[in-house]
Amino acid sequence: MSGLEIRRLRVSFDGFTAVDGVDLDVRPGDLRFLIGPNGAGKTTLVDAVTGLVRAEGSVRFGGEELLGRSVHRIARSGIGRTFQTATVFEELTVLQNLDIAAGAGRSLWTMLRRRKDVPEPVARALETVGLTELADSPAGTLAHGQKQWLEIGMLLVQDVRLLLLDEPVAGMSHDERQATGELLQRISAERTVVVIEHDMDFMRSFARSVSVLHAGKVLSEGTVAEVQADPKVQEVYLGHAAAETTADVAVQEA
Amino acid sequence: MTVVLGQTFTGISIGAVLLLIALGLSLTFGQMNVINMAHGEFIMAGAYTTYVLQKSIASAGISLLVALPVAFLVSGALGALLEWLLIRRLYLRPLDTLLVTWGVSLMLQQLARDIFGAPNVQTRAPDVLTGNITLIGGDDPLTVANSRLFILGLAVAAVVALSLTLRLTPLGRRIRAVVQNRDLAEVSGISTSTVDRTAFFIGSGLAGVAGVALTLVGPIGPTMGTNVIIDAFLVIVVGGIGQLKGTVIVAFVLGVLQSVLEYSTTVSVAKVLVLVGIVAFLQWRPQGLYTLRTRSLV
Amino acid sequence: MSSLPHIHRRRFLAGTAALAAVVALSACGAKTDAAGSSDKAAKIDVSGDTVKVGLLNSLSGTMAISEVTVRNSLTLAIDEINASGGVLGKKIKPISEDGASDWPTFAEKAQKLIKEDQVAATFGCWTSASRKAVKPVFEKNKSLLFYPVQYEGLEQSPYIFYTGATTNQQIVPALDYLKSQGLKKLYLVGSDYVFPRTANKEIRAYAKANGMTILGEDYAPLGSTEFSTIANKVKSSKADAVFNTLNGDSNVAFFKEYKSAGLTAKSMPVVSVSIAEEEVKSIGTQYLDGQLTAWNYYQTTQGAANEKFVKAYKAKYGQDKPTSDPMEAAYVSVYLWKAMVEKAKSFDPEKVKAASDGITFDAPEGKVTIDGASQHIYKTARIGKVGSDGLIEQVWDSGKPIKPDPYLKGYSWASGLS
Amino acid sequence: MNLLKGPSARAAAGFAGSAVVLFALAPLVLSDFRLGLLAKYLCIAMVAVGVCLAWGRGGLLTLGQGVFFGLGGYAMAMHLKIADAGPGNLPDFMQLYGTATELPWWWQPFANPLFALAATVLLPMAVAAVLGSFIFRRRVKGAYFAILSQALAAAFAIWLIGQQATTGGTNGLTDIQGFFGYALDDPVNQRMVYFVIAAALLLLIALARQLIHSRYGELLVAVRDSEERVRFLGYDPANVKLVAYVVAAGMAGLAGALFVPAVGIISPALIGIVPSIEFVIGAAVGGRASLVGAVLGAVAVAWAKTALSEEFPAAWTYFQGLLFIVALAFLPGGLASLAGIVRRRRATAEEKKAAVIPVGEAA
Repeated sequence: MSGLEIRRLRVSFDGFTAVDGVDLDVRPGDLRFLIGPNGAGKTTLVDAVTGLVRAEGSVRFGGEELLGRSVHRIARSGIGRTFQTATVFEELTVLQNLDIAAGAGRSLWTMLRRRKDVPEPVARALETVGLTELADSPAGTLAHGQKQWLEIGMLLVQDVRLLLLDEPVAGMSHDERQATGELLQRISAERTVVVIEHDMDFMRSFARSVSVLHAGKVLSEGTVAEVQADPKVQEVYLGHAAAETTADVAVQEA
Repeated sequence: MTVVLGQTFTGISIGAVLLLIALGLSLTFGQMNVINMAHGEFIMAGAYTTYVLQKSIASAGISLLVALPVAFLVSGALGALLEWLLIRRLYLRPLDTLLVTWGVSLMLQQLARDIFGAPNVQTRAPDVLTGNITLIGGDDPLTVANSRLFILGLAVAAVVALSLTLRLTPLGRRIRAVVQNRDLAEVSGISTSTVDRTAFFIGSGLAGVAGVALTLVGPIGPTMGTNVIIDAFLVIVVGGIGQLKGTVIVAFVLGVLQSVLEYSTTVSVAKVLVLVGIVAFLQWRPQGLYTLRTRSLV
Repeated sequence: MSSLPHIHRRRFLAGTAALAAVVALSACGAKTDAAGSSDKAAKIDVSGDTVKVGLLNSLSGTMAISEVTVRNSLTLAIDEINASGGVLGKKIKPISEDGASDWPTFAEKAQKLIKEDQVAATFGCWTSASRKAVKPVFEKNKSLLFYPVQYEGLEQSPYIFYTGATTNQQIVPALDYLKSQGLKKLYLVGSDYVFPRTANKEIRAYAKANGMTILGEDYAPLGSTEFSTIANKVKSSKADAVFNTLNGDSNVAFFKEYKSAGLTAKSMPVVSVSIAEEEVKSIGTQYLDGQLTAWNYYQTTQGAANEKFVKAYKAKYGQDKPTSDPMEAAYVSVYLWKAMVEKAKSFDPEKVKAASDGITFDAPEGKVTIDGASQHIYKTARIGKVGSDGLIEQVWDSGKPIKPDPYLKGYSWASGLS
Repeated sequence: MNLLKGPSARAAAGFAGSAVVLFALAPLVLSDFRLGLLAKYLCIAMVAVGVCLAWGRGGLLTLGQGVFFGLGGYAMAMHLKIADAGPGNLPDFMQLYGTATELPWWWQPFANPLFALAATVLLPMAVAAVLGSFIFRRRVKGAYFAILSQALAAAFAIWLIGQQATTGGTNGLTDIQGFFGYALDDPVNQRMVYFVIAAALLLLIALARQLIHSRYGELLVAVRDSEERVRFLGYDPANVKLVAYVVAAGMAGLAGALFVPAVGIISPALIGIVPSIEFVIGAAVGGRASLVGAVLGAVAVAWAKTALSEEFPAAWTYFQGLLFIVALAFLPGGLASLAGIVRRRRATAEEKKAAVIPVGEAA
């Protein structure tokens, strides 16, 4: 298992600095939560790690430098992510979605033939995320929570060693959250997981460690209890509640 | 030396025409991301408006001046109508919009043919606009056509008017708000459909103005729009979406490039070279000269 | 479809392939080297009291501008002939087809007229490209085409009658005229297609032999409407005159630019070979006043036959509609066909061809005669000047009809051309 | 496995049915002239198969298929013109308009029939591969790609027209007499050409069907719907799109090559912006994502063009315009989606979803 090591990470868009010199270490097998108000730079951080936005500094995973590589190469080195709004291939079936996720390394010959049966890892992932029944339904017809599970399933068959999940339980019912949290705990037994989340209850129940981001910087880091006790965190969360929307818009416009 | 200067001026004047025909697109395509292939036919409508007005207004000068606002309204109305009938259903499907509006353009061309006849029609230019002024006298004088100066002036005026409208008026602010964040604009109480239609009205109206200007330099017929539409789109593509300054710079650069290449090679070769050059340029800057960066995924 | 029983796909695919192979093998027809492989003339439908002819013009697309006027005068001629009793006692029934300004479509429609409609003859085509596209169709089916437009010469199909001018009836006389006026330094401007390129080659050869100089030669793509650079080049060349073989829309843009550059018919006249009365109307006399054209016919051409033609045309299509050279040539072509058929007493293309030599017609442009050997017609060349009323006044003519010489065999300077 | 049985049985039946129609029924009921027209329509349908793959499946609205059609057509026509002229002679148009006394160097390889045949498919594919690898790698996509491909079609047509001495200019290459030794004016040989075209079309459909139902086909749809997402799964979407683009180009090239003996002409009029758009419209009307829809749509639109323009030339333009509007604005899945919509309505009268292009229903 490998860990994530971020040093002096900076991302700016047209003069607006979204991530401003972040240092972050996630140990192998950790289940790390990234929290912080809207516009704190959480998603941008994940974007930078996965190659979606250009960044300065250094991001190493398992000792390999990721910055400067293209998105699909980073993905191939074992890093997967999900998105705030669940992004699955709506017109393909659940099975097809998973099969594609499992197949980045396939040979041209395999690609040009039909799928004869359900590959082992795909069957396992279907079981794990509880979508076996729905394997042949178009992903577009799934409920919101099911789509998010499908995304996690896709990361599983992709066999990533680092999962970066952006608000995986948004819009889920309490039971679904519980199930998702337990799933994440199981996954993190053999992989490294980073979760961006707003839901504090969810974080308290499942986080092994927490980093708080604010205005592009790491404000606080530690266990749930440590972070909650940090006066800087309390100030940010209470003092900035009103400013959240505007900050979000600023990022959108940048 | 005269040749170099002369070709530069020629290039600028070609650029002015390009700018004028592309300006409306910079709003409808550049800001709203709608690929309206019928834009060329809105230019045509502007030109035919001039022709119709000249039947009732004897003075070529006055009719031309009257034609400018009337053509703006005529083409603008056509644009708003098109937006209401078809385009508003297609905002999420830009490629389909391209083909649908191509169909509209075919129908408008045939309509023009049925109303005005297949042959080109003529308009009279005011005498002052058929002359030229001499910049450098002598054996090989450098002259600039008055019609081209008029078009240049018109293009500059239209750019200034459009950018002031976008920057300073409440309408302009609303347009920019919708372009940048449609959902947010909607929840902030802006009627996005009204804004869309108004923007389309203005963009198409500008095509009508360009049509009036084109009567001074080119033919007025059913196919006049198709002759210019691809060039106009290329200006926007190279200039970059959502940026007026990209459109302006690229129109003039392409104009000068075209004129210099035409002079040193042939018109056909120049056209091919410019097109190939554009493809090469987009390798270097796939989003065009200027871009609005957004955080959206796609 | 879905109710069919399950079929093994591979076997059926193999079956299809086998079927295709068998069909292909059994279907081997004539080889190219087998001479006279297809001596099958197309059938002509002469049953009943009508005879069908094809009218093949572009009614849509970019060429519709010009070709619709040709279609009008073809229809006029047919109506006149039908009103006076038809041909060999049969009324002419025109079958209309649209070439849509697209050469492969012309070929397709020509086939349809010959094979499906079984027409006795076809009238039409405008551009050289469309003629080149249909030429093999008419030759293979041994059916007749009447082509009414001036063209670049260098062609003599046994199944085409050319009623427009070939180069020695239009371009060569125009050059003679320029030479006689002392205009010896020329600039050549043309659209980028066969006619201008071939014409300019001939002009260069003529100039070389006649002590004239060509200062420049420029082509614009068909439909091009940006002429400022070409106008600049022409202007700084200080030529005596411009020889203009531009086509269609380009002329409008060219003359607007020409005038804006300060060039006039006085300072540097332009001789155009594709601007007739209809084009003058769409460009505007404001830009064309005093410029020269070279044709075989103008609306103002003197003579009773023309008065009748102009009157009949305007009565049918409107007083504001001018008549022009290609329209006249089209009108004449129908009458010539009628005369040939009547002389042959048959609609059979081979007999009609055999009867063609020496047939004359009192045309609006004056008397025309068919040269049976070349299947072109004798035509009088005329240079005209655009007047402020939009009509073209003749300023010079060749005096008598010129014998057609599509390959310019009678001109020593042209020996290296083809 | 069971899932595949239903559709593939239907597909096999469809193939058998169309083979019967194309090889037995059509030659029986159609006159030579109409059969010749059908051959032409089938060539257009071959382009539509590629369009279905690239646009319907891959989301690449290629408005430049005329370029590839033209490359294939010119490659074939160049060989046939050389063969017609006979050894040592120049093709007729070069004698008329050219100054050269021998074949230009880039014509010479086409004297070899095998080279020419290979070039009809490989040349367009090579050009597409070069263009595509630049364009897709730089992530030029969507409308940009469409406009760019249009500009390329325009540039290619202008270039061809400008090279009159060696390409025949606007006229193109006309008056083609023979097809590998067989005289084309013989109706029997014309029929043979028709059979070759029909067989080629069925072959291309089978090929495209295999691609669409392969894992690659699923991936292509994924790229169409969310290119970025695919990238995060470790694929390079540029390569995925490139394959579809290159295959579509090869299909258009083959179509162009077979168009030449069927119609006897290839010219810039078949290459520019307008014909390139017309190649797409048939697929759009029939259903861009459905092979059957695209092919039938292409044939139907081409047929309608002939039929309507024979009767009412002006009406054709209106009708064509209307066809674009109705098919794309109101029926984005084309006519093929009607069947799907009906089937789905019957199956489940639940949620009213926006009409999506059905994926599982190709061929």
